[in-house]
Amino acid sequence: MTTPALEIVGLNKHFGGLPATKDVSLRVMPGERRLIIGPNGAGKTTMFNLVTGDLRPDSGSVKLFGQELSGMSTQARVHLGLARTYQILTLFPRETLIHNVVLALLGLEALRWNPWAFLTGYRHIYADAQKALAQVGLADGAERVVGETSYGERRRLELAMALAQKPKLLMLDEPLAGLSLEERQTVRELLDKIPRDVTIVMIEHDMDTALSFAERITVLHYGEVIVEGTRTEVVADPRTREIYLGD
Amino acid sequence: MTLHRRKVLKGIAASGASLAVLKAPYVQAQAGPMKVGFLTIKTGPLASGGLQMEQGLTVFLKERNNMIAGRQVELHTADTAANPAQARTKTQELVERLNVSVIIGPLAAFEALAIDDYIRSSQTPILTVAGAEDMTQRKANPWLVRASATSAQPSHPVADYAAKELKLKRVATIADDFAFGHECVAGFQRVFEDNGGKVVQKLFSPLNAPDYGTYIAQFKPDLDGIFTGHAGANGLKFIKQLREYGSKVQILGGFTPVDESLLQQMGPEALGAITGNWYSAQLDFPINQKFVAAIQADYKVDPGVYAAETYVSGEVLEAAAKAVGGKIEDKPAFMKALKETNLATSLRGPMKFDEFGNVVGNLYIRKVEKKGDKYVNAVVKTYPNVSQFWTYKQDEFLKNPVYSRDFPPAKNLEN
Amino acid sequence: MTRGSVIAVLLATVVFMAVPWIVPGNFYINMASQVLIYALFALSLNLMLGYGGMVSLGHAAYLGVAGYTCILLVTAGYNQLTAAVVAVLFSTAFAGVFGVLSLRAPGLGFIMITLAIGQIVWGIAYRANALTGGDNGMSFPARPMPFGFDIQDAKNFYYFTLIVFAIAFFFLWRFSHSPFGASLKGTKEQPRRMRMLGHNVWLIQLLTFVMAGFWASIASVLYVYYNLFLSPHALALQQSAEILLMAILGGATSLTGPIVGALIITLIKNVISTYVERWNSLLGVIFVVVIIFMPYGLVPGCKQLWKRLQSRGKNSAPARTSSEPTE
Amino acid sequence: MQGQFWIIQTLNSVAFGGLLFMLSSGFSLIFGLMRIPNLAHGGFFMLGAYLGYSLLIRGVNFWVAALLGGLAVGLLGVVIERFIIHPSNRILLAIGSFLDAVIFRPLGLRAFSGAWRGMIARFRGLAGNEQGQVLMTLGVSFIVADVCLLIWTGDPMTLPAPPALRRPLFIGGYSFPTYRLVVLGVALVAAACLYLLMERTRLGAMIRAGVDDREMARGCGIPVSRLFTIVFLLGATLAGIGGVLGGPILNAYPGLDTDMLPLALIVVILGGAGSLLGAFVGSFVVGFLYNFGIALVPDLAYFVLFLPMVLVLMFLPQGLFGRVQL
Repeated sequence: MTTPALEIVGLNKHFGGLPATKDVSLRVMPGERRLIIGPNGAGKTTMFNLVTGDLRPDSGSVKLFGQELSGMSTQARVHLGLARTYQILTLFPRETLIHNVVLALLGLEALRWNPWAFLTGYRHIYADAQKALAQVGLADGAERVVGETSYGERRRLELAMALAQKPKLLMLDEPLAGLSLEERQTVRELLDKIPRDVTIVMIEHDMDTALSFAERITVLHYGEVIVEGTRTEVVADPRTREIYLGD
Repeated sequence: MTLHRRKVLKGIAASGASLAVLKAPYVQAQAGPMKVGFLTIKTGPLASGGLQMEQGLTVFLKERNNMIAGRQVELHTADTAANPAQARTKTQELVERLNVSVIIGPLAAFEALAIDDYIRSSQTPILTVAGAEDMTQRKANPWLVRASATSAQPSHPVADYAAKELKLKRVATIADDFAFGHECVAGFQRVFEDNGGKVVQKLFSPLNAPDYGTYIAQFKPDLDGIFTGHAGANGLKFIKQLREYGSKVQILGGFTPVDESLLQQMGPEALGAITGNWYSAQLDFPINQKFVAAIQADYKVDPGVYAAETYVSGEVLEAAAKAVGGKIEDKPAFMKALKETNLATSLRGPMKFDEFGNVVGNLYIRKVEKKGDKYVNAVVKTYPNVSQFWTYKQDEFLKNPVYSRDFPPAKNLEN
Repeated sequence: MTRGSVIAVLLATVVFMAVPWIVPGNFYINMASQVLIYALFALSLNLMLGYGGMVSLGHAAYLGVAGYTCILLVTAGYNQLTAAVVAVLFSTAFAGVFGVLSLRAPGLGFIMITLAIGQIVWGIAYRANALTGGDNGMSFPARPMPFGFDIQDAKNFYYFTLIVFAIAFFFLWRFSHSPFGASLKGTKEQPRRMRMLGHNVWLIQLLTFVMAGFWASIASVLYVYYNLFLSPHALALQQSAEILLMAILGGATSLTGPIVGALIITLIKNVISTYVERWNSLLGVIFVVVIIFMPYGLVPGCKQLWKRLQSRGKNSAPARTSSEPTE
Repeated sequence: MQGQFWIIQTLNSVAFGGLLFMLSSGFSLIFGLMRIPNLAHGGFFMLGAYLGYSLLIRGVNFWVAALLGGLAVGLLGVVIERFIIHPSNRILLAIGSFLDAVIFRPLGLRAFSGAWRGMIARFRGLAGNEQGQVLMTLGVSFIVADVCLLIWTGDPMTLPAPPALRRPLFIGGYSFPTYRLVVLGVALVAAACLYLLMERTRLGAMIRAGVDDREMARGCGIPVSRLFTIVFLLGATLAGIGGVLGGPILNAYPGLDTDMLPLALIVVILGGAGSLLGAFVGSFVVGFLYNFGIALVPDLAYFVLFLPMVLVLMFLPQGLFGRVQL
């Protein structure tokens, strides 16, 4: 049996008295496309934050390709091949598009500690950044400042920053949020092009895209895993209809 | 960068006049007005003393129509803001840009110490009013004279008076926790204990202590007296609060706590306080009566020790300038004349200097009394001819460490 | 580098070199040395402030640690070079501890911890009479002779300071264009994202703190050489605040801003105060006005004004109005 | 002796704590609501003391003087808040045009003047620039201190306490200054009033909402910017009254502002920003720490307050009762 890309066991997190995740367990196999759905406040983003290390769980374990992550800092997890995007855009708005991607690339390079060399001297980083931008269709106008770009472009930049890091596990938090129909189409195609050696866990509300993209689906409700299974299984499950798909 | 340069140039333009002065030949400078620098504090928490210093000097010059030894006086006043680094810059400005021949001031010991090496290297005669002991003792600066007193100089006679005349036995001391306070208390303790008294408590409060209640609560109830070395607002605060707490203990003090500038504010709380000082607005010398009248007329206040300091410094400056025929630009000769100054009469009575440039003169024991509707420091005893070494032998005195928190050691503390 | 900036650098070099020949007399040369020393303080603080968004109110602590160490060692008979090196190293190590403690809290908590630690260092300097001479301060015996070069007189000292400053400025300039500098700026904007990109934000901030401490320590040693005296007043909160104000007044997001700020404040304190008795009010008014109208400091503000001026002249499209320019 | 010491120190601590509460309650509310430490607060306190002095020597009744002094400082606070910290665009434009009219126009810098006007017209003030706002308050504190020095000279001024309260009170053989106990009483009354205001009135509820979450409060239609003004008025008035009340104990002197401000900061950091209870508890904790600290460990007089502050910040960054992460 192969090691799962992501294995979550018995994850708990309370905010004050309120449970945000309750005994969540999850197993995502390498190369899988996993969709996490659930109504607002179901604990989806909290679960992401627990996996990335932004939050510390009260109990439970998270393993990335068999390696226990608990107690590890966020950046250490990233160095193990974890990357994510944010539902609320988290970019560097005063910098250029390419600089945003360069910062992403720097995160994994030892040279990020160099206080002396010229950053612009590292041609290969800029070349890689340019490639990542091209991947999401932002090759033109890479020198624009983020603040001057459209919302759709920023969404794609989020993705480019994560992709540039060549992650093994990519966690996408509502990558389609706030996009027009046309833009959704672009991003969907983009997601389809991501090679299979990248495992993807995605939170998404846009069911059309999400359902067509995902192979397995996990439904969260009030911090608990309610249903898990293949597309058809989950859609067919009455509990899903009840809490999420229904009316 | 262009902005940078423009700013510098503007600075130069502002001082255009002084350019000519700097390049003027030495002889010409002598023919012109006598340039006197004055370091004082005009901003910040210590401004009170600094402004009084300015009042004293202004009255002095006004009395003389701005002429000393037949020459017009050009006074350059600089605000040190009670900051050592700024004091240094201002001293440099006085010497290098404004080309003064002599400096009066600064007020605070740390300012005087900050410019000490510069005074030596630039060989500028300075009439300081700061109290720091070692400036005229173990680390005497040859270019300095002090016409006021060291920090502890007035503490010695108070201790003597308290032990011998008031027959006090057990006294507590309290002072601001900085060098001036330490020295002031140390001098008192030494003489008092050498005369059979005991200092049973020694407290030091931070300079910026907002409240003295906590210190006052620590005083033992059976004290014969409390010696305070607080200065300025702190002295006022302390004495008022001491009485507020119902303590009726005899207050003793160095030359700062019940200064005339604060006395009216203190009111009845200060009555009976015994302090040692080289000055009192009550001194009946004609010079002083004229001085007090002038300050009262111009500023509606009684002169205190800070105003007197600069006035006396002015008198010394005048005497020395006369001795060298007005040629104060000849620094070695002028410095020699300063140190040789021997005045039979001055604002503070007869005075001269010792070999270190520190004053030898009368010290007065003063008692706060009510005279009419005013509180005054009445002189109750005069100790003539007191030097900074008190009655101790100079050599032995100098062999000891300088007065501090820990010297002389307190042997009689009770806890 | 563009041709414009090459010209600017050359021009600045010439101006700085020529200062002793332009200004009349030693007083102004000394003033220029002071400006450089404060500018170095402000630049070092600006590493944290402008690039890293860390506002420190305890920067004067380095004056205490490096300054007193240097004085104590020289007074104890060690040679000048040893004293300077040890002082800077010790003070830099102190910066490490200072940083670890301060970085426990974010934002205003950070400011308050730096303030409190600054006050504690001040308290020690003030209280430890036997070591530091307390309120009366300590004299530094004499300026050193680096490589046999006599820096006693004003002009030579200015050049010495200028050389040190130029080296520091060069390093800081390289820093601002380096990968580390870019990461640091990233942590100011989006610390959370930076973590998610694999950056160790805490370590970046700590190293910056230490680097700032290093340059502040160098400036402190220069300060002692210049004043030949150190007392607790130099460590007081006012001093820390003043350094901070220099950086902010000039413009914390630029490299030249802190220099301009140091120039203006030093001149107001030392030169303008001769002519304007209420110079403290003047300083206050300048702050209020500059910060209302140029909230990101004089240098970025003037640049923006200049851009508008040019674009008006050409009658072209209005200049970009990003209110916080980055450099 | 021992008994005397402990009793008096305890009374001292609570009396001093009461005075600190007058200073720091407003400071804390401003801090909590506007997220900035008002560095001019010490200046407000000092100004209150000076104004009180000027009123008292003109024969005004002490309590009236305290009220008038407080209100005057409060009004100044409003002016500072409206014109300097949160100026509206109209005011900004007016100030900018004024500068333009007196400086740039007369100098004939027409192009410059135009660019300037263009710039200020677009400018949104300091909204959101908290660092800028803090610096503003610092600039204001410079000006207040310097103007006080100009008006009242550098001499320390004593505010006479009400005659009836000047005599020490003898309680069980221990003497204690009556006036301090009265100050404590006033502080307690003020605390009670503030509590009622914050917990029982609509205004208080709005302020609390604003402290908890400004954006949410705005969303709910609470006029947050008017709350800023009100809280500034309240805070400055309390500081002003505190200054007059503190006058007979502390005197009015240049430097009073910088002596008191750090204490207010410490209170707020210990107690937590924006919390009235925090300010209350913090004031008395600081009162005790300060009084007993320097009496029992005089050698640590300079750290006795800053050390706990560092510890609290490191391990309890919200303070004891804080609602706001600093």
